[in-house]
Amino acid sequence: MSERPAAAFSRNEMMIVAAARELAGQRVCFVGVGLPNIAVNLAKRTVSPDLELVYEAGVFGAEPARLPLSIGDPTIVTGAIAVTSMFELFGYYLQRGLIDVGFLGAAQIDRYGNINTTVIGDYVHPKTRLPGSGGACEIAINARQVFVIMRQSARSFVDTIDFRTSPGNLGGAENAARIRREQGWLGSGPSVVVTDLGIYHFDESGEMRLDSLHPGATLDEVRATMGWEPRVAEELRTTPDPTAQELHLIREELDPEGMYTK
Amino acid sequence: MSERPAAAFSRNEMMIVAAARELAGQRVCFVGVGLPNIAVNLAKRTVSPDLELVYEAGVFGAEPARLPLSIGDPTIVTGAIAVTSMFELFGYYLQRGLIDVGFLGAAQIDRYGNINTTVIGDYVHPKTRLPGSGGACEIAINARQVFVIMRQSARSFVDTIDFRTSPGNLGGAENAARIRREQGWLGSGPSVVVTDLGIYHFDESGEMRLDSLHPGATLDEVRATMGWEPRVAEELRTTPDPTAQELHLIREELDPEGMYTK
Amino acid sequence: MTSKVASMRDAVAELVRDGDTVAIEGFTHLISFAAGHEIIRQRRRDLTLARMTPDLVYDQMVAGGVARKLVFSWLGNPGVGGLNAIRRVTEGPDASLELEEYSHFGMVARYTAGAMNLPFFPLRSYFETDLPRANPLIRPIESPYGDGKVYAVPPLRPDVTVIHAQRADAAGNTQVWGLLGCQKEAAFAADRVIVVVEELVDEAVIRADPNRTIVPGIIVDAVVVEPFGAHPSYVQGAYDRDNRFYRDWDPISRDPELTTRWLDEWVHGVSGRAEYLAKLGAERAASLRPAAPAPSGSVDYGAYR
Amino acid sequence: MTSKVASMRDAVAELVRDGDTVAIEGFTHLISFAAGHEIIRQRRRDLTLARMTPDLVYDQMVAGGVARKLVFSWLGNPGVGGLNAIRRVTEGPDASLELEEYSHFGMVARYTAGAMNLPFFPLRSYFETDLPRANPLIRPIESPYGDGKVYAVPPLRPDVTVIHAQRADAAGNTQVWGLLGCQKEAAFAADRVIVVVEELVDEAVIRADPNRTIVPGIIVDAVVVEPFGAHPSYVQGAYDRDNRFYRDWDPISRDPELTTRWLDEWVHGVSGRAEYLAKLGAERAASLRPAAPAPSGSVDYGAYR
Repeated sequence: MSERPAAAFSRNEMMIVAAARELAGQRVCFVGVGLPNIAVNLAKRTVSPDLELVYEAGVFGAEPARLPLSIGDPTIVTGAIAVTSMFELFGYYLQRGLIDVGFLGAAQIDRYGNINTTVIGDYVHPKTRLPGSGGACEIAINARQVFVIMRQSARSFVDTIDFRTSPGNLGGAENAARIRREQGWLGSGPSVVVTDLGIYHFDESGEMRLDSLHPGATLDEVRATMGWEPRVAEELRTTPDPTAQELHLIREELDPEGMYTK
Repeated sequence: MSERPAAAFSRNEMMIVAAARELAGQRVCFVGVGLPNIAVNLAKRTVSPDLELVYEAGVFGAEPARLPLSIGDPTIVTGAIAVTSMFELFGYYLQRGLIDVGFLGAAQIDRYGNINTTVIGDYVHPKTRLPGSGGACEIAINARQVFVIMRQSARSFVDTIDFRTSPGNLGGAENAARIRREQGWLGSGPSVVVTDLGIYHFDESGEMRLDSLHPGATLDEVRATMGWEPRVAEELRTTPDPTAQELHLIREELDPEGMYTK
Repeated sequence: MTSKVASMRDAVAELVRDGDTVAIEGFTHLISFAAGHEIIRQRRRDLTLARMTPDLVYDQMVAGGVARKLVFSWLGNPGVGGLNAIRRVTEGPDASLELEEYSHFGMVARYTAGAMNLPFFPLRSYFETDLPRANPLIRPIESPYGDGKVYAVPPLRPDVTVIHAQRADAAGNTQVWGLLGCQKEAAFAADRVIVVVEELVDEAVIRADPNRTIVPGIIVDAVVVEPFGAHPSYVQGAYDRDNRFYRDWDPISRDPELTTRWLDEWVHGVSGRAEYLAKLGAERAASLRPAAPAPSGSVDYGAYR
Repeated sequence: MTSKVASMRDAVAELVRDGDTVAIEGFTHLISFAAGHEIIRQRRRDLTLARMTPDLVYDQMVAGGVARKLVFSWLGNPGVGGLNAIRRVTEGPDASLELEEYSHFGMVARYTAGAMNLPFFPLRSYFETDLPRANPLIRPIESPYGDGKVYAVPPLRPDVTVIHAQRADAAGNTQVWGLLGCQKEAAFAADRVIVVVEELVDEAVIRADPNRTIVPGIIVDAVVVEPFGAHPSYVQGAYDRDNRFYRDWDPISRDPELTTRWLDEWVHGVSGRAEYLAKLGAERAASLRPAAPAPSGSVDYGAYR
């Protein structure tokens, strides 16, 4: 066990721990690179030991011997249950509806959980050219639930995203549910957003609602880092501190160099 | 070497030898069960040693250690170049246009090489229920050339087939070429029909033309076993007798029990 | 990890229901006759039987009275002749078995659409044939790029898919070598999956060669350990096809009475596969073993720590 | 059997032409940097570069001036950040590199349509997103079964596909284990195929395990033997990803002058991969070897005579 006191933790560590805890009871998780990767691997070591890790590179049931540095790291292949072509991974696993939780990050997100990872500014002459969809667009449509993990800032939590790469609750829950039903999407869209300040779920109207504030974070900070007036749960909770075990796993096993958690 | 004199051969043996010789210079051949199987394996041992055998069961580059008894015999797998799913075999090999020659048999064939392997009589209440398409319909459309090998009879060489399972030259060459071009088919349709009586190719109009009579067969026999008046080449040839080597291979290696060649 | 290992009797009792669409897949290789016989033995009724090549297993099941309908692409006793029990109920004015007919690629494409949750799958077959008239579910579709049309087939989503494999672990992670047919697609397309294996192996055997896995346990409902369960079809590396059986079935199946007697003796008259094998005899089984091993060799995945 | 073994120089000189659509595929695994560098070295121009994840290899090729257009689904330096040379020619009013953009599944589906000679491939992505507006080649298509619409992508048919593999024989029969990405589909979709391998093996090695073959020699035009030819990406079982290289590329690629100097030194300044590796040093290469072997184990195909 780490000898540092449990209370001394960074906001990034809190974010990862909160995201990992949200995975309790989930079965099959599509892992993204970076923060989701650490959160999922932490969940597998704590709240969800039976979690099957799926990587879009074509791996099902990975048991990485080290924290994978990319979603195609050879450590996710050796000892996995199955390695498939990407055609099969995206077709037979994701589009087929076998993924319970897909993780997404975002450059911009709106109140309905619609996500932009394509461009900032105009599409043809962008101010910033971002990575694009990768598998995000299909995860948003086909994963049974979508978890978002990202740091909060006024630049990223915006009233209107510049480009919709991955659909969330579209213009609201009713509309989104109708479209998902009509189009035969298997996914039910975004279900949780975990940031460095708190945990959001989506209310009946399909809008993000702050349900839990991380220790030390304030509502003012939340408001200062969002492009809209956030809905707040009537009984706003405080996220429990990371446990000593959670911090130990992050610091000693999952991110010993502190690449993501400092 | 067999001690039987080369001249003593059956019509089935002549048919197989003639079909094998037509494969000279071909590269990739889709093998069917039965007669095509023996003909192709004979060609590989004589005129076309580089022939790559493809089996619809999912095998490319088979080197069967014995004559396969079905198109899914384990002997076609052991020692093959590649084994694939049938999705890939039909999609990436056949529909992609990588098959030079596909072999078809027929219950009924018409003068344009259109083939029926589905029913004799009415579709819903057939007199005889035949096997159906299997892969024949896609071979007819996608193989670069189609070879037909079958015994001739008035029941099978008919004026009008009861059901078109596999398209040949449709209603004639011009029409067939236009449709194949317009639809982007990669195959050019039937190119040769080898029977127990002779060898047919297709003329400019897309009709079967008798180009070679097997030794001992007569034009009268040909006419008596066809539902239409056959076109005959101006210079009708006689198929050269099977060589001693060809007969030896058939009798000692490929069909020692004479299942197909007696 | 929960074990999904079950007896064939329990697996069929729990997972195969009257009226289901059942696909026992395996193209000439790995055909689960053991499951087919158990379904007959438990007297399931009104099944829609889907399979590219119905083969002897469906001829026996049709004779056994379990089927209402057949979805297929090639109907025959490979290398021998026709399927006589099926012909009896599909020929002439009294034909009673419903047929839904495709080509091989059409059936593969149907399973693939099912496995991918697509509303259809496009292919270049069927043009200028009578098949779309015989089966109105084969439909033309225009390319959205203005370059002509192709045909579409609808997804096939079996209620139950049964596959036979060389090995699986207790969670249902399944590996196959040799012919793969369309088993992967048929399994992913299905609502419930039964895997029958020659050998139950430790999870570590599966994890040592993840590229060999065709079906993950996550979609598997039951793992049945039934060595020689594919007889008279074959299992690559384990046993050969029993051609004598295929030939013998022809005269038996031509005679309805002989057929019934055969079913009474070899299906209803035995409690399961073990008894069937004992009846078949060790000598017959031994005669089907390959002449010699043909090892694949090992590759190195490397330990990355 | 004719040998297709060629040097990288000859393979690129003969098979890659100005104006071609070139796909160097391999998802994080088996990326042929050796081929990318040779294309830069031979100063090909006006190429359309297709790849799911352009990665460092296309950042370097764009910096080397070979590209007119990029067809892709994710643009980044995985785990590190952006692709700076590509960003310089795609951001702001003077953006000069043409982009054609899909999602991962869209790119895979495009290669698959190419490999299957289909006019389109249907998928459930893109609904309610801005992607079909950004790329009008992503088009809606109605299901012919009256159950709604999906989106279609057009086939991608590269003039040349380059893949890196663990092993092939001289005829180009190629085997891969570990991540398979979309290499099979990209190869079958292409007009010409270059296979680069860690190891040239005897045909008997391939034939001992036919299920491991991803590409048959019949579609391969050249086999280039180039051990460590995928560095700084990795080859399962042979070497690890060189993460230091990926991190180092970030500051280099941010500065146009440093980028040019790097290309001069590491691409134009060496005659080929052997010299590149000598320059990199045996120690660096050795540090990337896996910690220990992880053997797959062998399976038995059985000899059937």
